[in-house]
Amino acid sequence: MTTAQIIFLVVAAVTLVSAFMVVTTRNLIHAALWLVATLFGVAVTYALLNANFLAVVQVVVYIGAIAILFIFAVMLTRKEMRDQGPQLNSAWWISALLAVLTFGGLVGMLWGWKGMDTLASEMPVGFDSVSALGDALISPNAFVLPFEVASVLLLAALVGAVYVAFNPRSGDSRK
Amino acid sequence: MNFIYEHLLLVILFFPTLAALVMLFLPAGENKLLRWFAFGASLVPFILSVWLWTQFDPNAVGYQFEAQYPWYQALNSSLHLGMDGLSLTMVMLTTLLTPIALLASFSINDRVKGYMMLFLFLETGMLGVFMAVDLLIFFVFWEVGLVPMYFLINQWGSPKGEREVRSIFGKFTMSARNYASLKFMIYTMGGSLGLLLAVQMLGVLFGNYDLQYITANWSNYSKDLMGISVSTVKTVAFWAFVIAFAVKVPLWPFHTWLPDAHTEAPTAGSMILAGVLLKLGAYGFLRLVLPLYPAEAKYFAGALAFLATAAIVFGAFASFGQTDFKRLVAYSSVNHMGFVVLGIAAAASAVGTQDATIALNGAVLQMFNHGLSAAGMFFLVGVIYERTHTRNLDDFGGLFPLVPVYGGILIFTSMASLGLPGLNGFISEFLVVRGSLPLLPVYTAISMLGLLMTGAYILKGIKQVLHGPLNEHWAHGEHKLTEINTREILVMAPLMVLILVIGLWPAWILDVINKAMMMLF
Amino acid sequence: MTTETLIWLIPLPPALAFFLIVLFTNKNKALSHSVGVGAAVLSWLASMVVFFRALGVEHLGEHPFVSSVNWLPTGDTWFKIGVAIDPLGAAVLFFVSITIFMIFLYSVGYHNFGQPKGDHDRAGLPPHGATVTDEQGHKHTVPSVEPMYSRFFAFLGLFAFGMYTLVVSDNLLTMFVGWEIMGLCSYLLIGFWYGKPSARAAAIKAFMTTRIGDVFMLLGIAFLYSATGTLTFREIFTEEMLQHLVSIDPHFLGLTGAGLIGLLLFIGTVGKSAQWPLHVWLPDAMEGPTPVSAMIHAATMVSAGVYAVIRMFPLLSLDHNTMTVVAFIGTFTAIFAATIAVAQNDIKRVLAYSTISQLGFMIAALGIGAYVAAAFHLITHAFFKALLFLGSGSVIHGMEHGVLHTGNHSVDPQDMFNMGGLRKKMPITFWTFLIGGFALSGFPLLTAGFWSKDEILADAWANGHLVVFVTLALAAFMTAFYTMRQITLTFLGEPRTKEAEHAQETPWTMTVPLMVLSVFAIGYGWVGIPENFLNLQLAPSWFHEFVGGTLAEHPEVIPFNPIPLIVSLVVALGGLLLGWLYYRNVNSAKEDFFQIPLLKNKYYFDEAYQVVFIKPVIWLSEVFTYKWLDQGLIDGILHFFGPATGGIGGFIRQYIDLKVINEFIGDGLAAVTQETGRTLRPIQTGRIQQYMMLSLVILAVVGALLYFMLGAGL
Amino acid sequence: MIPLSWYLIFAAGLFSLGLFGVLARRNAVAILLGVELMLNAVNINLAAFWRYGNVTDMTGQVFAIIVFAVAAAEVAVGLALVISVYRSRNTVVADEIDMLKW
Repeated sequence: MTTAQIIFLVVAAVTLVSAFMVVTTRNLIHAALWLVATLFGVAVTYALLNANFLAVVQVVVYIGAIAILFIFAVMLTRKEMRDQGPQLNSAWWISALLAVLTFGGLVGMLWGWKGMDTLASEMPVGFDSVSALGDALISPNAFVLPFEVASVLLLAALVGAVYVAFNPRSGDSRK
Repeated sequence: MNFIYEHLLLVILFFPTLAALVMLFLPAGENKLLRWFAFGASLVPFILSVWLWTQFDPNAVGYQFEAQYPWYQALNSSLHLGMDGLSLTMVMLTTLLTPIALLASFSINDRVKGYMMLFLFLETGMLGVFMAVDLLIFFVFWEVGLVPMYFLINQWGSPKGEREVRSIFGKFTMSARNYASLKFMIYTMGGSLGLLLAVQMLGVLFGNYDLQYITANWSNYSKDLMGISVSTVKTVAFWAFVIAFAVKVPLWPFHTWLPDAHTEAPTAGSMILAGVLLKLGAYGFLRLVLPLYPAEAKYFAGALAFLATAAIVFGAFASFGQTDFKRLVAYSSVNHMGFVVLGIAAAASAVGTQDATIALNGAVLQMFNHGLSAAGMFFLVGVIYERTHTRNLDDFGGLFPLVPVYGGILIFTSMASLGLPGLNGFISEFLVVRGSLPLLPVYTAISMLGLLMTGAYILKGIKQVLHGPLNEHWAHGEHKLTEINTREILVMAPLMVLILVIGLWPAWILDVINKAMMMLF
Repeated sequence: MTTETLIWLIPLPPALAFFLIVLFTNKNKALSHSVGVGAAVLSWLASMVVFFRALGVEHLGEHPFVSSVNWLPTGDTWFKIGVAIDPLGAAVLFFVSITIFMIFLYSVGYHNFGQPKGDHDRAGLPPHGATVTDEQGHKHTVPSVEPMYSRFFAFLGLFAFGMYTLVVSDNLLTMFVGWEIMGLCSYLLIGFWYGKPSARAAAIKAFMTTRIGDVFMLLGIAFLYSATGTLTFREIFTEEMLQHLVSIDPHFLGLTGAGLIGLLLFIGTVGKSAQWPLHVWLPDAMEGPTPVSAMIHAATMVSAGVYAVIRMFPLLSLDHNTMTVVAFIGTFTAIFAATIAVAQNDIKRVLAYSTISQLGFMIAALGIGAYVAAAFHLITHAFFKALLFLGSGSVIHGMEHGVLHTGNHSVDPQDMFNMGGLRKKMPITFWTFLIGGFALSGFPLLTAGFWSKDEILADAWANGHLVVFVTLALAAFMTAFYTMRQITLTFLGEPRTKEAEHAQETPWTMTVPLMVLSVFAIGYGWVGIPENFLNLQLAPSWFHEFVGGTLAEHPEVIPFNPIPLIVSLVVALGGLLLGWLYYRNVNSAKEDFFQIPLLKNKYYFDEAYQVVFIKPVIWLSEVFTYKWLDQGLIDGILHFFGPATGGIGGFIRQYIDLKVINEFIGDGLAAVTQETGRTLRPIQTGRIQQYMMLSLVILAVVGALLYFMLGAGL
Repeated sequence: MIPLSWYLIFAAGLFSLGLFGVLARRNAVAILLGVELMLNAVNINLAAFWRYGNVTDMTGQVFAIIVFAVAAAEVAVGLALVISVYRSRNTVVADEIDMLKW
């Protein structure tokens, strides 16, 4: 067992446990914090995969922005949520069953796939994945258009979010 | 002028419609304007058809003034118009009676615009039937004529009166004019269902609806149709035609719509109904039944003659049994039109002989004559109805001293209707009897009973209205009966002149008819 | 002007007069009668010219005046109408024109021209008299002028037109035209006082009864026309045409074609000439003004019937059976009507039945083949019967004077038992009436009636028709008897009522026609004295020679035989004598032995016809045809269709549309959907997680299915 | 060396946990947390396939970047909705936000 394997297993175990905590913790703040942990785990996984840029973005965007956003949201809606009954609905066992089934199904499908045991090839010498990614994102021959579309989507989502969350009753500033 | 001459039939046919459409834009309240406009407009086709008469060559074979306009090309049906001596006579009658009827309608004050427009539409419908040389067009105009008449009866008919309808399902009452108009409409349409089917069959068979083409080919068509022997098909189609026309004529026992429709229709409506619409049926016999089904017509001539004789005899009896003046006159139409069909039946039994030609001459002339005298009679009934608001013969009595001029005109017209020699009805009845006697002696002899009863009911009418002790109710005060006025005399004048002229010197019209009949059969 | 043109013109003046009066001059009485009488004069003049020109033609029978024009196109040929004057036509024209002229003239006086307007007179009723105040201030009631004076002349004009047309026609059709026009005019004139229900009924009766005959006649004409292709007399009465007619077999009662046609035409005459059994209209026709009665009964209409049969004699004589029928009808009518006449009290009704009886003589004469005798009696009868009618009119007029004078309107001025002694009051009327009456009775040697009646009897005897001979002789006896009864009751003796005392002679316009006609009532007989009368070898009878020339075969002169002469002398004189002897002592109807109910009521023919024909016809019309057949059966069937269609529609709606389509298919589908929806609704919790779960479950199931079912093939 | 299957199974596990969270949590915010987990699981897969495929082809990473953007957008709108619903209905319990039903 190589070091990388051990690291991976540890990170994966931590991540899955954190994820489990995310979906089961009663306290939402805790859940959000557990999410942060999960996201860290994923970031490490990215690093293990030599996707350095993704790992960084994961930390910056997910943990820095999204997770914080969740915590804000939890706090904004908190007063009702505090210790009010079960955090899982009555049909949680169906959900669990479905989750297990999904997992089983996915694994089952993967099982017979011959590419399962592929090993990663060595990174080519002098290959810089970050700059290659940058090239790909803004190259007219590659993904500039989806990239720009994604940015427009993001903008639209922001505007939409502002509009949806805006409270007309307290929004005196509009007048 | 040249354009009019080249499209003379089209102009005559659609001028009334055009005028009616123009009327749409005239102010609705101006009754005087509307009346005169409609009257003037109806004079135009009359003048044109007089011109047509002068231009018509009775010796020429086939249709004259033929004109063909595209209409329904997918079916090979075209607006094909034409004129021979038979249609000419009928067109003349129509264009003559329409202005007269419009003049007679000047006393209508209710929704004058609609009334006049309907009348003009009606004229187009009637003319179309007489001019059509295309089966489908014939049928279209045949049905078109119904609609205005329906509304005229339904809307402008006698406002009073309820009709109790008894049937095996129990009885109920409805307004008399509603009953009459419905009966008229549904009966005629029901009758023409078979006609439509038969026309369509011919259309499918020959791929077009041209009357001349179909006439030339149908009578000796001998292939089986749809697995049914051609003689069966022809027999069924023959009766489909006959029933459609028999309802319109009306032949006994399809006649009961007529007294109701006549009685309830407005005066001018009755005039046109009796004067022209009934002729459509007889015209159908002459134009379609005899040429298309010579063999069947010959075979069933006896049956037709039986119905005609029944119409003559029962029509006369029923007329005699009436207490309603208008109904009496209405039944007289059944009686008179019976002679037309008798002549046609006789002719059918021996097409081409001199007897047949004479019978046909009589039948066609009888159509024309009945148009004149029946229109006159209905108008005269209308005149007195307008003044007294009753048609019950028992309510009159001894009116002659109050209305001597009216009385004179009534007697004159009645005598024409009775078939007094020297007036027009006699000529045609004599010709029919003369033509039918050698061919259908028994039926002709029986129909003489109808001729006898004609006298009885005509005299009954005169007796109850004019003669006898004066009914003082009409002599004084607000009910005082007023004499026929100048307009009404003007309505009667052309009819009376024609009645007398044809009675004394029928050759001018009979010559045209005679030649047409010789060529047609 | 050629004679033919003149013949064409003869009927026109009266027709023009009719139109002129109706259209223009009807307001002016003087102008109207001037037009009317003027037209009669013109026609009379023209007729006279034609008559005398006809006299001048040798063998007029073979070369009559003829002229024709095309009238009706009939296929390739034309039906021609035209005029013709042959000897028979000329002879008839002669008496027709004179009597018409006289009747026109008479009408002026009869309708009180020049008298004031009546106080309460009203169109449609006879004038009731007017009150005038003379210079001394006395009030008198005088006759008033007829309110419809102008109209009367118009009708007379039309009537005359009809008669002239009939006489001058060269064919049956125009003859029929004139015949029917007269029928109309008789209707109008009998119903002239249409305000009286009795007059109205009589008019209709006259028209309808004659129309029965006319209808048969029309059938006969049509038959004849189709059999021969022509209606012109001269073309029909050719040898081959007549043979052709005989050879036709119409399969009817074993008659030949000629026989059937003849019979049909004869039925027309039966109606028109009031022969039994269609005689009923004629007595009732007395409701009309008296000139009308004269016109109808003497000059024109009834004569027309006989004239038609005489015209058709060549055709009729072809079939023995027809001739027998004709002879029987004529003979029977002659005796039958004579018996009724004996019991009538109305002065005009007696004459009416006498007319029927005399017409029976003529018909009987024809039936036994006595062509000339029939024609002769027709003409003499026309003269003396017109005279008698006009005379009776004069009597009535005089009596009306009396009635107006006394003011007692309950007295019937026509009842002979109210008269008596008028001889002194109305001398001209008396003498002329006497002449007429004697002529009717056949007063020997002097009067026209004797010669004509004698000729009929002689013919009957000579041809061996003994039954006819005896019956006619009996009828002649009764004729003389009732004529004398009439004269006695009316003129002789003393006045039986005050009204009769105040009767007055009538004005000249009425008496002049009487005098003129009485001349002919005597003189016309002399033109027909048989050449072998009493075996005296006189000049040949002009009438026999002239009129007999009409026929292709000149009728033979019958040999003289004293028996018919003696018989006719006995019956005429005996009847007159007995009548005078009996009735000079009778002063009221109760004393009259002959007031037998059966005769007085005309053998109850009217009542019988009422029950046998009229009532059933009315029932047939009102109840059977209209109520049962039309309204019941035919409309019943129609009304079956209406509600039946409604019923079918209702059924379809009730049980198919509503139940099957709406409830089962329409509502059913909806219900199923709704129920399914309702059932499935709980799924729609609105809870997004459950939706998702569901979709996942389904995905899982579908995936599993795909996997296990298709997986095998993968 | 780590075989591809490890990453894939790891991602599948993460995805299933996210799915459970989405399906079973009552709190709307918590559901969104579950969605984040699922998105991360997808991203892991994308990155793994990039690494174990042709490294020079950057498609996998680009997709992951775009998923980041979408995730960010989703969270922004989602949370905005949650807040909006919370304001109007005073709850963020998914079961109670059932206006979508018939």
